[in-house]
Amino acid sequence: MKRVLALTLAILLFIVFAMAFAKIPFGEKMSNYPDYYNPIENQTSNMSLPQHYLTYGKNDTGATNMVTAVVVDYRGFDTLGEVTVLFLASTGVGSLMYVEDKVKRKVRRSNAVVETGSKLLFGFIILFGAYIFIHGHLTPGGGFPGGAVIASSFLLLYLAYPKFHAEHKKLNVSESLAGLTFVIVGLLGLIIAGYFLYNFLPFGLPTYLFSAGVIPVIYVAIGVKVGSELTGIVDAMMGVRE
Amino acid sequence: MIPYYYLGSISLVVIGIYIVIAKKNLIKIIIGLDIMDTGVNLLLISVGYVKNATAPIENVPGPYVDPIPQALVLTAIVIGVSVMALALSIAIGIYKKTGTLELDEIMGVEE
Amino acid sequence: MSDIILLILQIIGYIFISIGTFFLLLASIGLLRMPDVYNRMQTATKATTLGSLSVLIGVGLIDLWWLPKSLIIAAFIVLTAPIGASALARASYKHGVKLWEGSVVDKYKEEKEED
Amino acid sequence: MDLFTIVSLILITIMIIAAIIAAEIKDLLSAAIASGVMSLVVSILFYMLQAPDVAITEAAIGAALSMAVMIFGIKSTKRWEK
Repeated sequence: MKRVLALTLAILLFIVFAMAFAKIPFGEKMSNYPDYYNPIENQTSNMSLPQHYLTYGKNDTGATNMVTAVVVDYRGFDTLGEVTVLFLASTGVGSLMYVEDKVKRKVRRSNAVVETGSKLLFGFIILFGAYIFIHGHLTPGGGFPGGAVIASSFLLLYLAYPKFHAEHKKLNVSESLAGLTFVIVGLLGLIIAGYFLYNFLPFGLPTYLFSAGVIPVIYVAIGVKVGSELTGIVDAMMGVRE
Repeated sequence: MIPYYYLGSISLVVIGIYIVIAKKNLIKIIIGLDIMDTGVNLLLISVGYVKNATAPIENVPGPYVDPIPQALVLTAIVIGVSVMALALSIAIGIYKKTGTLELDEIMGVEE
Repeated sequence: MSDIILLILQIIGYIFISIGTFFLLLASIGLLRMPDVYNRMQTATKATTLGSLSVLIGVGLIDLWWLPKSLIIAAFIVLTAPIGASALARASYKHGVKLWEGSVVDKYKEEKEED
Repeated sequence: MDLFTIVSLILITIMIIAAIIAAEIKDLLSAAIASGVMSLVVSILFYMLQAPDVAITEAAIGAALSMAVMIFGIKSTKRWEK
Protein backbone atom coordinates (compact mmCIF):
# COMPACT_ATOMS: atom_id res chain seq x y z
CA MET A 1 0.00 0.00 0.00
CA LYS A 2 2.74 2.40 1.03
CA ARG A 3 4.75 1.42 -2.05
CA VAL A 4 1.83 2.21 -4.35
CA LEU A 5 1.30 5.58 -2.68
CA ALA A 6 5.01 6.40 -2.94
CA LEU A 7 5.08 5.36 -6.59
CA THR A 8 2.05 7.53 -7.40
CA LEU A 9 3.60 10.48 -5.59
CA ALA A 10 6.86 9.95 -7.48
CA ILE A 11 5.11 9.86 -10.86
CA LEU A 12 3.12 13.00 -9.99
CA LEU A 13 6.32 14.77 -8.94
CA PHE A 14 7.98 13.66 -12.17
CA ILE A 15 5.16 15.20 -14.22
CA VAL A 16 5.27 18.45 -12.21
CA PHE A 17 9.05 18.75 -12.53
CA ALA A 18 8.93 17.95 -16.24
CA MET A 19 6.28 20.61 -16.83
CA ALA A 20 8.34 23.11 -14.84
CA PHE A 21 11.55 22.47 -16.76
CA ALA A 22 9.96 22.21 -20.23
CA LYS A 23 10.25 25.98 -20.67
CA ILE A 24 13.96 26.26 -19.84
CA PRO A 25 16.02 26.11 -23.06
CA PHE A 26 18.88 23.60 -23.30
CA GLY A 27 22.15 24.49 -24.98
CA GLU A 28 21.19 27.92 -26.27
CA LYS A 29 23.41 30.98 -26.23
CA MET A 30 23.40 33.08 -23.09
CA SER A 31 20.79 35.80 -23.59
CA ASN A 32 21.38 39.49 -22.95
CA TYR A 33 19.50 41.61 -20.48
CA PRO A 34 17.83 44.89 -21.50
CA ASP A 35 20.16 47.87 -21.05
CA TYR A 36 20.84 48.91 -17.47
CA TYR A 37 23.22 51.28 -15.71
CA ASN A 38 26.22 49.49 -14.25
CA PRO A 39 27.67 51.56 -11.37
CA ILE A 40 30.97 49.64 -11.16
CA GLU A 41 31.93 50.06 -14.82
CA ASN A 42 30.16 53.46 -14.84
CA GLN A 43 28.39 52.81 -18.11
CA THR A 44 25.24 51.22 -19.46
CA SER A 45 25.52 47.54 -20.21
CA ASN A 46 23.34 44.59 -21.16
CA MET A 47 25.55 41.71 -20.01
CA SER A 48 24.28 38.87 -17.88
CA LEU A 49 26.45 37.75 -14.96
CA PRO A 50 28.27 34.83 -16.65
CA GLN A 51 29.01 37.03 -19.67
CA HIS A 52 30.49 39.63 -17.34
CA TYR A 53 32.69 37.00 -15.69
CA LEU A 54 33.79 35.60 -19.05
CA THR A 55 34.59 39.04 -20.47
CA TYR A 56 36.34 40.75 -17.57
CA GLY A 57 37.43 37.71 -15.53
CA LYS A 58 40.91 37.40 -16.99
CA ASN A 59 41.69 41.06 -16.25
CA ASP A 60 40.00 41.05 -12.84
CA THR A 61 41.65 37.96 -11.42
CA GLY A 62 44.54 36.93 -13.69
CA ALA A 63 43.37 33.31 -13.73
CA THR A 64 42.85 31.41 -16.97
CA ASN A 65 40.36 28.90 -15.63
CA MET A 66 37.13 30.84 -15.07
CA VAL A 67 35.70 28.22 -12.70
CA THR A 68 38.67 28.79 -10.42
CA ALA A 69 38.20 32.54 -10.72
CA VAL A 70 34.57 32.19 -9.61
CA VAL A 71 35.31 29.74 -6.80
CA VAL A 72 38.33 31.45 -5.26
CA ASP A 73 38.10 35.10 -6.24
CA TYR A 74 34.55 36.28 -6.99
CA ARG A 75 32.93 33.86 -4.53
CA GLY A 76 35.89 33.36 -2.18
CA PHE A 77 33.95 34.07 0.98
CA ASP A 78 31.39 31.38 0.05
CA THR A 79 34.23 28.92 -0.38
CA LEU A 80 35.48 29.73 3.13
CA GLY A 81 32.00 28.88 4.43
CA GLU A 82 31.90 25.65 2.43
CA VAL A 83 35.29 24.57 3.73
CA THR A 84 33.96 25.25 7.23
CA VAL A 85 30.96 22.97 6.55
CA LEU A 86 33.38 20.28 5.41
CA PHE A 87 35.43 20.70 8.59
CA LEU A 88 32.30 20.44 10.77
CA ALA A 89 31.14 17.29 8.96
CA SER A 90 34.51 15.56 9.34
CA THR A 91 34.66 16.55 13.02
CA GLY A 92 31.19 15.09 13.48
CA VAL A 93 32.19 11.81 11.82
CA GLY A 94 35.30 11.61 14.02
CA SER A 95 33.37 12.23 17.22
CA LEU A 96 30.53 9.84 16.35
CA MET A 97 32.82 7.00 15.31
CA TYR A 98 35.09 7.35 18.33
CA VAL A 99 35.04 4.15 20.40
CA GLU A 100 36.39 3.97 23.92
CA ASP A 101 36.57 0.22 24.38
CA LYS A 102 38.46 -0.25 21.08
CA VAL A 103 36.69 -3.33 19.73
CA LYS A 104 39.27 -4.79 17.39
CA ARG A 105 38.14 -6.37 14.16
CA LYS A 106 40.07 -9.18 12.52
CA VAL A 107 41.42 -8.33 9.07
CA ARG A 108 43.02 -10.73 6.60
CA ARG A 109 46.34 -9.84 5.02
CA SER A 110 46.10 -8.92 1.37
CA ASN A 111 48.43 -10.65 -1.07
CA ALA A 112 51.89 -9.60 -2.23
CA VAL A 113 50.79 -8.27 -5.63
CA VAL A 114 48.37 -5.80 -4.10
CA GLU A 115 50.82 -4.67 -1.42
CA THR A 116 53.72 -4.04 -3.80
CA GLY A 117 51.54 -2.46 -6.46
CA SER A 118 49.84 -0.06 -4.10
CA LYS A 119 53.21 0.94 -2.62
CA LEU A 120 54.34 1.77 -6.17
CA LEU A 121 51.19 3.62 -7.14
CA PHE A 122 50.76 5.63 -3.93
CA GLY A 123 53.48 8.16 -4.78
CA PHE A 124 52.23 8.64 -8.33
CA ILE A 125 48.67 9.29 -7.19
CA ILE A 126 49.83 11.83 -4.57
CA LEU A 127 51.93 13.53 -7.27
CA PHE A 128 48.91 13.69 -9.59
CA GLY A 129 46.76 15.21 -6.84
CA ALA A 130 49.42 17.85 -6.12
CA TYR A 131 49.67 18.63 -9.85
CA ILE A 132 45.90 19.08 -10.01
CA PHE A 133 45.74 21.60 -7.20
CA ILE A 134 48.93 23.51 -8.03
CA HIS A 135 47.75 24.10 -11.62
CA GLY A 136 44.19 24.88 -10.57
CA HIS A 137 44.21 28.39 -12.07
CA LEU A 138 45.51 27.24 -15.48
CA THR A 139 44.01 23.83 -16.30
CA PRO A 140 40.90 21.95 -15.18
CA GLY A 141 41.15 20.97 -11.55
CA GLY A 142 41.83 22.76 -8.34
CA GLY A 143 41.78 22.27 -4.62
CA PHE A 144 38.63 20.18 -4.34
CA PRO A 145 39.47 17.52 -6.97
CA GLY A 146 43.13 17.46 -5.91
CA GLY A 147 42.21 16.88 -2.29
CA ALA A 148 39.85 14.08 -3.32
CA VAL A 149 42.60 12.39 -5.38
CA ILE A 150 45.03 12.59 -2.44
CA ALA A 151 42.43 11.10 -0.11
CA SER A 152 41.81 8.26 -2.57
CA SER A 153 45.55 7.47 -2.57
CA PHE A 154 45.40 7.13 1.20
CA LEU A 155 42.30 4.94 0.76
CA LEU A 156 44.41 2.65 -1.46
CA LEU A 157 46.97 2.27 1.35
CA TYR A 158 44.19 1.61 3.88
CA LEU A 159 42.79 -1.15 1.68
CA ALA A 160 46.15 -2.76 0.88
CA TYR A 161 47.75 -2.71 4.33
CA PRO A 162 45.39 -3.84 7.11
CA LYS A 163 47.46 -2.23 9.85
CA PHE A 164 48.09 1.13 8.17
CA HIS A 165 47.00 4.21 10.08
CA ALA A 166 47.47 7.82 9.07
CA GLU A 167 48.74 9.74 12.08
CA HIS A 168 45.94 11.84 13.48
CA LYS A 169 48.25 14.50 14.84
CA LYS A 170 49.84 15.15 11.45
CA LEU A 171 46.42 15.25 9.78
CA ASN A 172 45.23 17.75 12.38
CA VAL A 173 48.32 19.94 11.96
CA SER A 174 48.14 20.05 8.14
CA GLU A 175 44.38 20.66 8.20
CA SER A 176 44.60 23.55 10.69
CA LEU A 177 47.61 25.11 8.97
CA ALA A 178 45.77 25.09 5.64
CA GLY A 179 42.68 26.68 7.21
CA LEU A 180 44.87 29.31 8.89
CA THR A 181 46.56 30.12 5.57
CA PHE A 182 43.20 30.74 3.94
CA VAL A 183 42.04 33.08 6.72
CA ILE A 184 45.40 34.90 7.00
CA VAL A 185 45.51 35.58 3.25
CA GLY A 186 41.98 36.95 3.49
CA LEU A 187 42.86 39.15 6.46
CA LEU A 188 46.02 40.45 4.71
CA GLY A 189 43.77 41.55 1.86
CA LEU A 190 41.56 43.29 4.41
CA ILE A 191 44.56 45.11 5.89
CA ILE A 192 46.12 46.12 2.57
CA ALA A 193 43.10 47.16 0.50
CA GLY A 194 40.08 47.08 2.75
CA TYR A 195 38.43 43.99 1.22
CA PHE A 196 38.46 40.48 2.66
CA LEU A 197 40.33 38.16 0.26
CA TYR A 198 41.61 41.08 -1.86
CA ASN A 199 44.03 39.86 -4.52
CA PHE A 200 47.09 41.82 -3.38
CA LEU A 201 49.92 39.90 -5.07
CA PRO A 202 50.99 40.87 -8.64
CA PHE A 203 49.03 39.08 -11.37
CA GLY A 204 51.97 38.20 -13.62
CA LEU A 205 51.48 36.97 -17.17
CA PRO A 206 48.40 34.84 -17.80
CA THR A 207 48.93 31.12 -18.56
CA TYR A 208 52.18 31.09 -16.53
CA LEU A 209 52.46 29.06 -13.33
CA PHE A 210 53.28 32.05 -11.11
CA SER A 211 50.33 34.21 -12.01
CA ALA A 212 46.91 35.19 -10.71
CA GLY A 213 48.14 36.59 -7.38
CA VAL A 214 46.80 34.84 -4.30
CA ILE A 215 44.59 32.33 -6.15
CA PRO A 216 47.20 29.51 -6.29
CA VAL A 217 48.10 30.06 -2.62
CA ILE A 218 44.47 29.71 -1.55
CA TYR A 219 43.84 26.73 -3.82
CA VAL A 220 46.89 24.86 -2.47
CA ALA A 221 45.59 25.52 1.04
CA ILE A 222 42.12 24.23 0.06
CA GLY A 223 43.68 21.13 -1.52
CA VAL A 224 45.67 20.23 1.59
CA LYS A 225 42.64 20.91 3.78
CA VAL A 226 40.20 18.83 1.72
CA GLY A 227 42.74 16.00 1.40
CA SER A 228 43.40 15.75 5.10
CA GLU A 229 39.70 16.03 6.00
CA LEU A 230 38.62 13.29 3.59
CA THR A 231 41.50 11.09 4.80
CA GLY A 232 40.29 11.67 8.34
CA ILE A 233 36.75 10.64 7.32
CA VAL A 234 38.05 7.44 5.70
CA ASP A 235 40.17 6.69 8.77
CA ALA A 236 37.22 7.20 11.12
CA MET A 237 34.84 5.06 9.03
CA MET A 238 37.43 2.29 8.79
CA GLY A 239 37.39 1.81 12.58
CA VAL A 240 40.01 0.09 14.70
CA ARG A 241 41.52 -3.00 13.09
CA GLU A 242 43.88 -5.71 14.17
CA MET B 1 9.53 18.73 -25.93
CA ILE B 2 11.71 18.52 -22.82
CA PRO B 3 15.47 18.12 -23.31
CA TYR B 4 16.61 14.59 -22.47
CA TYR B 5 19.25 15.77 -20.01
CA TYR B 6 16.54 17.40 -17.90
CA LEU B 7 14.45 14.22 -18.11
CA GLY B 8 17.38 12.08 -16.91
CA SER B 9 18.25 14.32 -13.98
CA ILE B 10 14.59 14.74 -12.96
CA SER B 11 14.16 10.97 -12.98
CA LEU B 12 17.23 10.62 -10.71
CA VAL B 13 15.71 13.11 -8.27
CA VAL B 14 12.34 11.32 -8.38
CA ILE B 15 13.95 7.89 -7.82
CA GLY B 16 15.72 9.38 -4.77
CA ILE B 17 12.44 10.76 -3.40
CA TYR B 18 10.79 7.37 -3.97
CA ILE B 19 13.55 5.59 -2.02
CA VAL B 20 13.31 8.06 0.86
CA ILE B 21 9.52 7.63 1.12
CA ALA B 22 9.05 3.93 0.42
CA LYS B 23 12.09 2.18 1.89
CA LYS B 24 12.57 1.53 5.61
CA ASN B 25 16.27 0.65 5.75
CA LEU B 26 18.45 3.53 6.95
CA ILE B 27 21.40 2.82 4.63
CA LYS B 28 19.00 2.51 1.68
CA ILE B 29 17.61 5.94 2.57
CA ILE B 30 21.16 7.37 2.61
CA ILE B 31 21.79 5.86 -0.84
CA GLY B 32 18.57 7.55 -1.98
CA LEU B 33 19.79 10.90 -0.71
CA ASP B 34 23.05 10.38 -2.62
CA ILE B 35 21.14 9.65 -5.84
CA MET B 36 19.05 12.82 -5.33
CA ASP B 37 22.24 14.84 -4.82
CA THR B 38 23.71 13.53 -8.08
CA GLY B 39 20.50 14.33 -9.96
CA VAL B 40 20.48 17.94 -8.78
CA ASN B 41 24.15 18.35 -9.75
CA LEU B 42 23.51 17.00 -13.26
CA LEU B 43 20.49 19.32 -13.63
CA LEU B 44 22.54 22.40 -12.69
CA ILE B 45 25.38 21.55 -15.07
CA SER B 46 23.02 20.83 -17.97
CA VAL B 47 21.23 24.17 -17.48
CA GLY B 48 24.59 25.91 -17.91
CA TYR B 49 25.51 24.09 -21.13
CA VAL B 50 25.84 26.00 -24.41
CA LYS B 51 25.93 24.17 -27.74
CA ASN B 52 29.25 24.19 -29.65
CA ALA B 53 30.97 25.95 -26.76
CA THR B 54 34.12 24.91 -24.90
CA ALA B 55 34.95 24.66 -21.21
CA PRO B 56 35.53 28.08 -19.59
CA ILE B 57 39.33 27.90 -19.76
CA GLU B 58 40.60 30.82 -21.76
CA ASN B 59 43.53 29.17 -23.54
CA VAL B 60 41.27 28.42 -26.48
CA PRO B 61 39.07 30.95 -28.29
CA GLY B 62 35.40 30.57 -28.84
CA PRO B 63 32.18 30.79 -26.87
CA TYR B 64 32.32 29.31 -23.39
CA VAL B 65 29.78 27.49 -21.26
CA ASP B 66 28.42 29.12 -18.12
CA PRO B 67 31.06 28.89 -15.33
CA ILE B 68 28.79 29.67 -12.36
CA PRO B 69 26.89 26.31 -12.09
CA GLN B 70 30.21 24.48 -12.43
CA ALA B 71 31.66 26.46 -9.53
CA LEU B 72 28.55 25.68 -7.45
CA VAL B 73 28.59 21.96 -8.21
CA LEU B 74 32.36 21.63 -7.62
CA THR B 75 31.92 22.42 -3.93
CA ALA B 76 28.53 20.70 -3.63
CA ILE B 77 29.98 17.28 -4.56
CA VAL B 78 32.71 17.40 -1.89
CA ILE B 79 30.23 18.58 0.75
CA GLY B 80 27.79 15.86 -0.36
CA VAL B 81 30.25 13.03 0.36
CA SER B 82 31.18 14.40 3.79
CA VAL B 83 27.53 14.86 4.78
CA MET B 84 26.86 11.31 3.59
CA ALA B 85 29.67 10.03 5.82
CA LEU B 86 28.12 11.93 8.75
CA ALA B 87 24.71 10.35 8.08
CA LEU B 88 26.29 6.88 7.82
CA SER B 89 28.09 7.33 11.12
CA ILE B 90 24.79 8.31 12.77
CA ALA B 91 23.21 5.16 11.26
CA ILE B 92 26.08 3.04 12.67
CA GLY B 93 25.50 4.59 16.09
CA ILE B 94 21.77 3.72 15.90
CA TYR B 95 22.67 0.16 14.86
CA LYS B 96 25.01 -0.23 17.84
CA LYS B 97 22.28 0.93 20.21
CA THR B 98 19.27 -0.94 18.82
CA GLY B 99 20.74 -3.80 16.79
CA THR B 100 18.69 -3.08 13.69
CA LEU B 101 18.51 -0.70 10.73
CA GLU B 102 14.79 -1.00 9.92
CA LEU B 103 12.86 2.13 10.83
CA ASP B 104 9.72 0.49 12.26
CA GLU B 105 11.78 -1.85 14.48
CA ILE B 106 13.80 1.12 15.75
CA MET B 107 10.53 2.82 16.69
CA GLY B 108 9.47 -0.34 18.56
CA VAL B 109 12.77 -0.67 20.47
CA GLU B 110 12.82 2.93 21.59
CA GLU B 111 9.77 2.88 23.96
CA MET C 1 62.09 12.67 -46.61
CA SER C 2 60.49 13.42 -43.25
CA ASP C 3 57.07 13.16 -44.88
CA ILE C 4 57.79 9.57 -45.92
CA ILE C 5 58.93 8.68 -42.40
CA LEU C 6 55.77 10.21 -40.96
CA LEU C 7 53.66 8.26 -43.46
CA ILE C 8 55.38 4.98 -42.55
CA LEU C 9 54.86 5.74 -38.86
CA GLN C 10 51.18 6.39 -39.52
CA ILE C 11 50.77 3.10 -41.36
CA ILE C 12 52.50 1.27 -38.49
CA GLY C 13 50.18 3.07 -36.08
CA TYR C 14 47.08 1.94 -37.97
CA ILE C 15 48.39 -1.64 -37.96
CA PHE C 16 48.87 -1.40 -34.19
CA ILE C 17 45.32 -0.07 -33.75
CA SER C 18 43.84 -2.91 -35.80
CA ILE C 19 45.78 -5.49 -33.75
CA GLY C 20 44.49 -3.83 -30.59
CA THR C 21 40.85 -3.84 -31.70
CA PHE C 22 41.21 -7.50 -32.71
CA PHE C 23 42.40 -8.39 -29.21
CA LEU C 24 39.59 -6.34 -27.64
CA LEU C 25 37.10 -8.27 -29.81
CA LEU C 26 38.66 -11.57 -28.65
CA ALA C 27 38.36 -10.38 -25.04
CA SER C 28 34.67 -9.61 -25.39
CA ILE C 29 33.98 -12.95 -27.10
CA GLY C 30 35.86 -14.69 -24.30
CA LEU C 31 33.83 -12.79 -21.71
CA LEU C 32 30.70 -14.34 -23.22
CA ARG C 33 32.04 -17.85 -23.85
CA MET C 34 34.20 -18.73 -20.84
CA PRO C 35 32.72 -21.12 -18.26
CA ASP C 36 33.59 -19.64 -14.83
CA VAL C 37 34.63 -16.44 -13.06
CA TYR C 38 38.38 -16.99 -13.14
CA ASN C 39 38.54 -17.76 -16.87
CA ARG C 40 36.36 -14.76 -17.63
CA MET C 41 38.56 -12.56 -15.49
CA GLN C 42 41.64 -13.77 -17.29
CA THR C 43 40.25 -12.83 -20.70
CA ALA C 44 38.92 -9.55 -19.37
CA THR C 45 42.34 -8.48 -18.07
CA LYS C 46 45.03 -10.11 -20.17
CA ALA C 47 43.56 -9.62 -23.64
CA THR C 48 42.16 -6.21 -22.75
CA THR C 49 45.52 -5.00 -21.43
CA LEU C 50 47.29 -6.05 -24.63
CA GLY C 51 44.51 -4.56 -26.79
CA SER C 52 44.43 -1.19 -25.09
CA LEU C 53 48.26 -1.03 -24.99
CA SER C 54 48.54 -1.48 -28.74
CA VAL C 55 45.70 0.98 -29.38
CA LEU C 56 47.52 3.57 -27.25
CA ILE C 57 50.86 3.00 -28.99
CA GLY C 58 49.13 3.22 -32.36
CA VAL C 59 47.55 6.55 -31.46
CA GLY C 60 50.97 7.80 -30.31
CA LEU C 61 52.58 6.80 -33.61
CA ILE C 62 49.87 8.41 -35.75
CA ASP C 63 50.23 11.76 -34.00
CA LEU C 64 53.72 12.02 -32.50
CA TRP C 65 52.63 14.91 -30.25
CA TRP C 66 50.55 12.39 -28.28
CA LEU C 67 53.31 9.78 -27.88
CA PRO C 68 54.57 10.75 -24.36
CA LYS C 69 51.05 11.01 -22.98
CA SER C 70 49.96 7.69 -24.43
CA LEU C 71 53.15 6.01 -23.15
CA ILE C 72 52.42 7.29 -19.64
CA ILE C 73 48.82 6.05 -19.86
CA ALA C 74 50.10 2.67 -21.10
CA ALA C 75 52.51 2.45 -18.13
CA PHE C 76 49.66 3.10 -15.72
CA ILE C 77 47.47 0.47 -17.38
CA VAL C 78 50.33 -2.05 -17.05
CA LEU C 79 50.68 -1.12 -13.37
CA THR C 80 47.02 -1.11 -12.35
CA ALA C 81 45.16 -3.78 -14.37
CA PRO C 82 46.94 -6.86 -12.89
CA ILE C 83 46.62 -5.52 -9.34
CA GLY C 84 42.88 -5.08 -9.63
CA ALA C 85 42.43 -8.44 -11.32
CA SER C 86 44.44 -10.32 -8.70
CA ALA C 87 42.60 -8.62 -5.84
CA LEU C 88 39.21 -9.44 -7.43
CA ALA C 89 40.10 -13.06 -8.17
CA ARG C 90 41.45 -13.60 -4.66
CA ALA C 91 38.35 -12.04 -3.12
CA SER C 92 36.04 -14.28 -5.14
CA TYR C 93 38.12 -17.36 -4.21
CA LYS C 94 37.95 -16.51 -0.52
CA HIS C 95 34.24 -15.87 -0.87
CA GLY C 96 33.79 -19.43 -2.06
CA VAL C 97 33.19 -19.19 -5.80
CA LYS C 98 33.69 -22.69 -7.25
CA LEU C 99 36.17 -23.46 -10.01
CA TRP C 100 35.03 -24.94 -13.31
CA GLU C 101 35.06 -28.80 -13.33
CA GLY C 102 37.59 -28.88 -16.15
CA SER C 103 40.25 -26.74 -14.44
CA VAL C 104 43.48 -28.53 -13.62
CA VAL C 105 45.51 -26.22 -11.34
CA ASP C 106 44.42 -24.84 -7.94
CA LYS C 107 47.46 -23.24 -6.36
CA TYR C 108 45.58 -21.72 -3.43
CA LYS C 109 44.32 -25.13 -2.36
CA GLU C 110 47.81 -26.66 -2.64
CA GLU C 111 49.20 -23.84 -0.52
CA LYS C 112 46.55 -24.44 2.13
CA GLU C 113 47.31 -28.18 2.20
CA GLU C 114 51.03 -27.57 2.57
CA ASP C 115 50.49 -25.42 5.67
CA MET D 1 20.51 12.93 -34.32
CA ASP D 2 24.18 13.76 -34.05
CA LEU D 3 26.80 11.75 -32.17
CA PHE D 4 26.44 13.85 -29.01
CA THR D 5 22.72 13.03 -28.80
CA ILE D 6 23.17 9.30 -29.37
CA VAL D 7 26.02 8.88 -26.86
CA SER D 8 24.27 10.94 -24.21
CA LEU D 9 21.00 9.03 -24.67
CA ILE D 10 22.84 5.71 -24.17
CA LEU D 11 24.67 7.03 -21.09
CA ILE D 12 21.49 8.51 -19.56
CA THR D 13 19.73 5.16 -20.02
CA ILE D 14 22.58 3.32 -18.25
CA MET D 15 22.47 5.92 -15.48
CA ILE D 16 18.72 5.53 -14.87
CA ILE D 17 18.96 1.72 -14.96
CA ALA D 18 21.77 1.83 -12.35
CA ALA D 19 19.68 4.14 -10.14
CA ILE D 20 16.66 1.80 -10.38
CA ILE D 21 18.86 -1.20 -9.49
CA ALA D 22 20.21 0.75 -6.49
CA ALA D 23 16.62 1.45 -5.45
CA GLU D 24 15.16 -2.02 -5.78
CA ILE D 25 17.88 -4.56 -4.92
CA LYS D 26 17.76 -6.12 -1.42
CA ASP D 27 21.54 -6.58 -1.10
CA LEU D 28 22.86 -3.27 0.23
CA LEU D 29 26.41 -3.97 -1.02
CA SER D 30 25.09 -4.33 -4.57
CA ALA D 31 23.04 -1.16 -4.12
CA ALA D 32 26.18 0.75 -3.11
CA ILE D 33 28.06 -0.58 -6.13
CA ALA D 34 25.14 0.36 -8.42
CA SER D 35 25.20 3.91 -7.06
CA GLY D 36 28.96 4.00 -7.74
CA VAL D 37 28.33 2.95 -11.35
CA MET D 38 25.75 5.73 -11.60
CA SER D 39 28.31 8.27 -10.34
CA LEU D 40 30.89 7.10 -12.88
CA VAL D 41 28.41 7.48 -15.77
CA VAL D 42 27.40 10.91 -14.47
CA SER D 43 31.06 11.96 -14.46
CA ILE D 44 31.31 11.03 -18.16
CA LEU D 45 28.16 13.12 -18.77
CA PHE D 46 29.78 16.07 -16.96
CA TYR D 47 32.78 15.76 -19.25
CA MET D 48 30.50 15.75 -22.30
CA LEU D 49 28.75 18.88 -20.98
CA GLN D 50 32.13 20.71 -21.03
CA ALA D 51 32.68 20.68 -17.27
CA PRO D 52 36.09 18.98 -16.83
CA ASP D 53 36.65 20.29 -13.30
CA VAL D 54 33.39 18.76 -12.09
CA ALA D 55 34.11 15.54 -13.98
CA ILE D 56 37.44 15.04 -12.20
CA THR D 57 35.82 15.71 -8.82
CA GLU D 58 32.88 13.39 -9.46
CA ALA D 59 35.12 10.58 -10.72
CA ALA D 60 37.41 10.76 -7.69
CA ILE D 61 34.67 11.18 -5.11
CA GLY D 62 31.57 9.47 -6.48
CA ALA D 63 33.27 6.36 -7.78
CA ALA D 64 36.00 5.88 -5.17
CA LEU D 65 35.56 7.68 -1.88
CA SER D 66 31.77 7.70 -1.58
CA MET D 67 31.50 4.01 -2.44
CA ALA D 68 34.30 3.13 -0.03
CA VAL D 69 32.69 5.08 2.81
CA MET D 70 29.36 3.38 2.09
CA ILE D 71 30.96 -0.08 2.04
CA PHE D 72 32.68 0.59 5.38
CA GLY D 73 29.31 1.60 6.80
CA ILE D 74 27.64 -1.57 5.49
CA LYS D 75 30.51 -3.68 6.86
CA SER D 76 29.98 -2.44 10.40
CA THR D 77 26.19 -2.94 10.22
CA LYS D 78 24.03 -5.43 8.29
CA ARG D 79 24.37 -6.40 4.64
CA TRP D 80 20.81 -7.44 3.82
CA GLU D 81 17.75 -5.28 3.77
CA LYS D 82 14.55 -6.83 5.13
